[in-house]
Amino acid sequence: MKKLINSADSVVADALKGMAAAHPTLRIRDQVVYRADGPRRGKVGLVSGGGSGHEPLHAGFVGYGMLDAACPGEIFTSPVPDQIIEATKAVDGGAGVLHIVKNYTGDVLNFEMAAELVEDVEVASVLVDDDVAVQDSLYTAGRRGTGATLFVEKIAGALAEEGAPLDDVAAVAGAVDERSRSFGIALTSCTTPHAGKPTFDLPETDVELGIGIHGEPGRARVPMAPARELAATAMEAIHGDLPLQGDLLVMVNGMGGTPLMELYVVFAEVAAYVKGKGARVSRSLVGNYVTSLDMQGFSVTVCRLDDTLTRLWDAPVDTPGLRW
Amino acid sequence: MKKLINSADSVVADALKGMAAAHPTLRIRDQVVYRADGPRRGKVGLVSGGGSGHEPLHAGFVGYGMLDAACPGEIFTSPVPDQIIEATKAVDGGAGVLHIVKNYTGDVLNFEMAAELVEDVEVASVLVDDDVAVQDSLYTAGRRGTGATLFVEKIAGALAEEGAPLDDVAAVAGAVDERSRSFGIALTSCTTPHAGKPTFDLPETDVELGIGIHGEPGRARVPMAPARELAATAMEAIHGDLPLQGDLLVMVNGMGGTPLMELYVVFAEVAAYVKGKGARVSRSLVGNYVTSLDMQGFSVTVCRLDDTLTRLWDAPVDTPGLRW
Amino acid sequence: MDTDLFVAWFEETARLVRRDRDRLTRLDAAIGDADHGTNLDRGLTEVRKALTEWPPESPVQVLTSAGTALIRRVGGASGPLYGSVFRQMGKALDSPVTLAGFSAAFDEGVVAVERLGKAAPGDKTMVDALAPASRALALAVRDGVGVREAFEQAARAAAEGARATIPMQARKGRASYLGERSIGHEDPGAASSALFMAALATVAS
Amino acid sequence: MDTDLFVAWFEETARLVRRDRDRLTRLDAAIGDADHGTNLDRGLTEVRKALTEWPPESPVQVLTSAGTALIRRVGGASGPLYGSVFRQMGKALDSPVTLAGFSAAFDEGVVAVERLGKAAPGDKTMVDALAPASRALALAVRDGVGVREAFEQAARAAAEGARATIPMQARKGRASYLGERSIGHEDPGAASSALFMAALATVAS
Ligand SMILES: Nc1ncnc2c1ncn2[C@@H]1O[C@H](COP(=O)(O)OP(=O)(O)O)[C@@H](O)[C@H]1O
Ligand SMILES: Nc1ncnc2c1ncn2[C@@H]1O[C@H](COP(=O)(O)OP(=O)(O)O)[C@@H](O)[C@H]1O
Ligand SMILES: [Mg+2]
Ligand SMILES: [Mg+2]
Ligand SMILES: [Mg+2]
Ligand SMILES: [Mg+2]
Repeated sequence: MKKLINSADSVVADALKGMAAAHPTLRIRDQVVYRADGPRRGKVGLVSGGGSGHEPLHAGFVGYGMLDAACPGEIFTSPVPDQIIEATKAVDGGAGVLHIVKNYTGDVLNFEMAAELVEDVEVASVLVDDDVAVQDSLYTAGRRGTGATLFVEKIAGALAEEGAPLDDVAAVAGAVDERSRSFGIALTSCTTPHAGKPTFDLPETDVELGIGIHGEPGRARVPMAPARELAATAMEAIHGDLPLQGDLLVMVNGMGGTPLMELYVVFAEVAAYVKGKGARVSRSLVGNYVTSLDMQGFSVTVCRLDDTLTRLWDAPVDTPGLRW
Repeated sequence: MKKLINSADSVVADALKGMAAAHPTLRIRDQVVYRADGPRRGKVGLVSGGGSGHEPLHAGFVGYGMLDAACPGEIFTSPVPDQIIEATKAVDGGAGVLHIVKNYTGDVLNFEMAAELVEDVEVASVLVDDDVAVQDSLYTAGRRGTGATLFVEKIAGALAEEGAPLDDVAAVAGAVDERSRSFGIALTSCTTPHAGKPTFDLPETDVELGIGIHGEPGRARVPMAPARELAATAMEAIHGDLPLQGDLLVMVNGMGGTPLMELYVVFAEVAAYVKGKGARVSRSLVGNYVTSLDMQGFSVTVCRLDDTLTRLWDAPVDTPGLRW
Repeated sequence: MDTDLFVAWFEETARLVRRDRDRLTRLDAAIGDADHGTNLDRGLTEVRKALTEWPPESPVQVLTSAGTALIRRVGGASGPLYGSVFRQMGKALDSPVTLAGFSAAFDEGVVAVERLGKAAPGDKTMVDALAPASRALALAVRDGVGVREAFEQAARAAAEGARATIPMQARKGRASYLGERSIGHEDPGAASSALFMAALATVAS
Repeated sequence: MDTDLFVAWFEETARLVRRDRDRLTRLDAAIGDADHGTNLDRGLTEVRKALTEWPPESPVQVLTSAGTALIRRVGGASGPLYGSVFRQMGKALDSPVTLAGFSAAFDEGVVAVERLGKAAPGDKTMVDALAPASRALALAVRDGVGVREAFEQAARAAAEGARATIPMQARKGRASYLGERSIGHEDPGAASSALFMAALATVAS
């Protein structure tokens, strides 16, 4: 394993130093990333966070029209309550704070603890759980939060920027999650700096279906196939859970080690699939947004838009990772 | 080798289909990518191009404030004159067209042939050659064009958008090239879809210094080192050629397979180095912009800004790969 | 059982976790995200620091301080869970500390984890090592065995409990995403729980 | 030498390049960017298509059509360079085609490449195979040997020229970036030039 790091122990801190140096719009203190111009009085604050290794998620989405603060944990490790408490207090502009939490046991527990411990700030939470690879049953920790997190952060962020109250911001965040589904496929494992070797072995001939974003192995291993078939596999899993219809927001997301060219190849197939079902790709995003270190592979996230969600998606955003 | 493609032969065409589906602001015809709203009367047209495999360069930089057309060749293969001729004719708004050409024998020859064959359009050319790893001597094909291409396209594009004449647009493009230097380091080789295996073997213990963006091996192989040392190696090569002083535009660019987190780690070191030399990082860019398929590694590009260049860099841009 | 014993418990655990860090991470790589060893090692380093910087004056203070340090530094699922074990145990512990008191307080800690993690024995989590350890302590109290012997029985029960997670299919935490593919691997949290109990047996002897 | 011979020349070259495509790409991987075999194979497929769709009526038409197809489809450095060889050769070729005429026109093609690529023998490029081939043809004309023998000598000279690039340090094209590390590898363009000449020898026999 070769990585552009100084040491496995300092990688998160070092990367945050780089972010601070690169983005004057951010302020970074005690492993929390803030908008330099926040908090804004009367605006609902948005706080998210989770393990590092998914860049640009979440810290890259701090800025106008999206998050007010992000709490990056160690690699693939949920942040600790201290970070979340600090962030929540700091971004409160008097209108309360929304926690956007990906559904992982660790994230849920740490955000819950923090929410309980914050005093004087009204806190609401939305749980993102869009990954159809995981059954939401008594036999699992519930669906994982993956690509839809970006949609939730963007759309809730836009509504908060308009001055909507906490309840409404939380409601739209929940609606986006309910209307969104994801599925991911890995061509390779990722390698965490501490482990120093791939989390799982995946032969040249196979891919993992239904992976998460932490290098967890997927639900099944199948032979490698052309992009068309892999895209269809992902889309069938999504369509089987939430039928594709109407106007869709579609993201083809790289897992970190896959070049953009291949993501466009996949997007072409995804778009053709959507068309085949009589639905429409109304908005789209192609790139590395919710990653898993250096993993090669992709995920697709689909959200059924309505007029409000489309308007909020289109609203201006100005963050290191998303800007228009 | 596993890649998200349908076949090695169709990968460029398939990726362009995906781009067309994802970006309604682009129009793609005969393997040329155009702004859907072009040409604009009286505006100098900007055409660039080169082998594919460097995404988002060049096609991802077509749009307001940057390129009017991009001619993607096959993987790592310069486009053919037909593409360039078509593009040049199509984007001419009566004010002439600037060809932005990376200094590679193939790119130079094909653009020259095209320029000779286009009739009725005034064509100027700028050659980008920023890579300090290559000596510009009788014994080489001259310095390669790498990261500075993005700077040239952005800044010349901004001036063209202001309505400047062809001579001025060509002059500013040349000035950006002259004031820019790059150096790249690879942790792994890339794998082209046709070859199906890594272009070069690089053991776990070593890195290649002074690589290009086509999987060409570098000038030397040295032991792997912490990010701080690798960044210093790149910066010394640049500083030795063009002393760092004043306000700098600095890009830490990923080669395609390196996660953003690591690029930020490198950027922190680069910023510290610049500071140590008494210069200032005035503008910056961190991400995968001028890539080499799935290669892991990075390059640094530095441009000495002046007030005009800073203004043009800051001017609005709206392309799939760069937007503000 | 005095303050020193409780401090020694965490110091010995820190030593064992440092020693077995890579093994725990490897276990987590197989069915999770390859960070459990690193997480816990970071947390126990913080526990030692906290216990050195603010020397505790009672067993309760050791437990509260350690639990808080774990919550503040581990992150992930195991941080809040282990933190809760010891904070809750600290809340429930009477002084002076007897084996019976220890056993009862420890059980409250385990119940806190079960409640927080909504996990029951058989779900392939740390509960599968902690619950048997707690039961072993209770039995030892009932049977009137000595502290050393009691802790050794608890350590054995935890180790067996950890091993028993191998054939289980995970129903909680990250491993549950794997469905049937989680079968055949030891749960990393159960393995680290066994280290906590092994450390206890060591310092009591 | 008639139109059919020229057509056969390109068809045989296409066959050899297809056969050796991966070898050429491997040579390019060592000191370039691993696309030469693919580039040339794509170009020669286009040449065959052009020659089939618009059947040429003279050797000059074959050369012009082939050269144009190469320029239109190969890309990279080798596209314009090979395209220029044959387009320039076509311009210079008198009819009916004699060996002397062929040799003179071919040499003009080689000179065109040297001019376009600013390359001289010893720079480790296709010129190192093409120039010796051209010289061999000229000598054969001077010595009055037959067509078949002349082409065989040219093919041998090209193959030797290609092999002779191995110890050279590249001064042109992508391989020049490698400096001394380019030494010890055969130039892919010289290797493909040797295939063009080998094809010529085959179709003349
Ligand atoms: N709901 C739960 N209840 C009890 N223990 C759990 C639960 N979820 C996870 N665990 C324990 O936590 C361990 C994983 O810890 P760790 O790897 O540090 O956190 P994460 O899963 O967030 O990466 C698992 O092996 C399991 O023993
Ligand atoms: N300046 C030049 N003059 C003559 N031949 C050249 C020159 N530059 C490159 N070549 C030839 O082109 C070959 C490479 O062709 P190819 O791989 O198709 O193009 P590219 O280098 O653009 O990828 C080299 O092996 C060399 O023989
Ligand atoms: Mg974790
Ligand atoms: Mg090439
Ligand atoms: Mg874990
Ligand atoms: Mg090549």
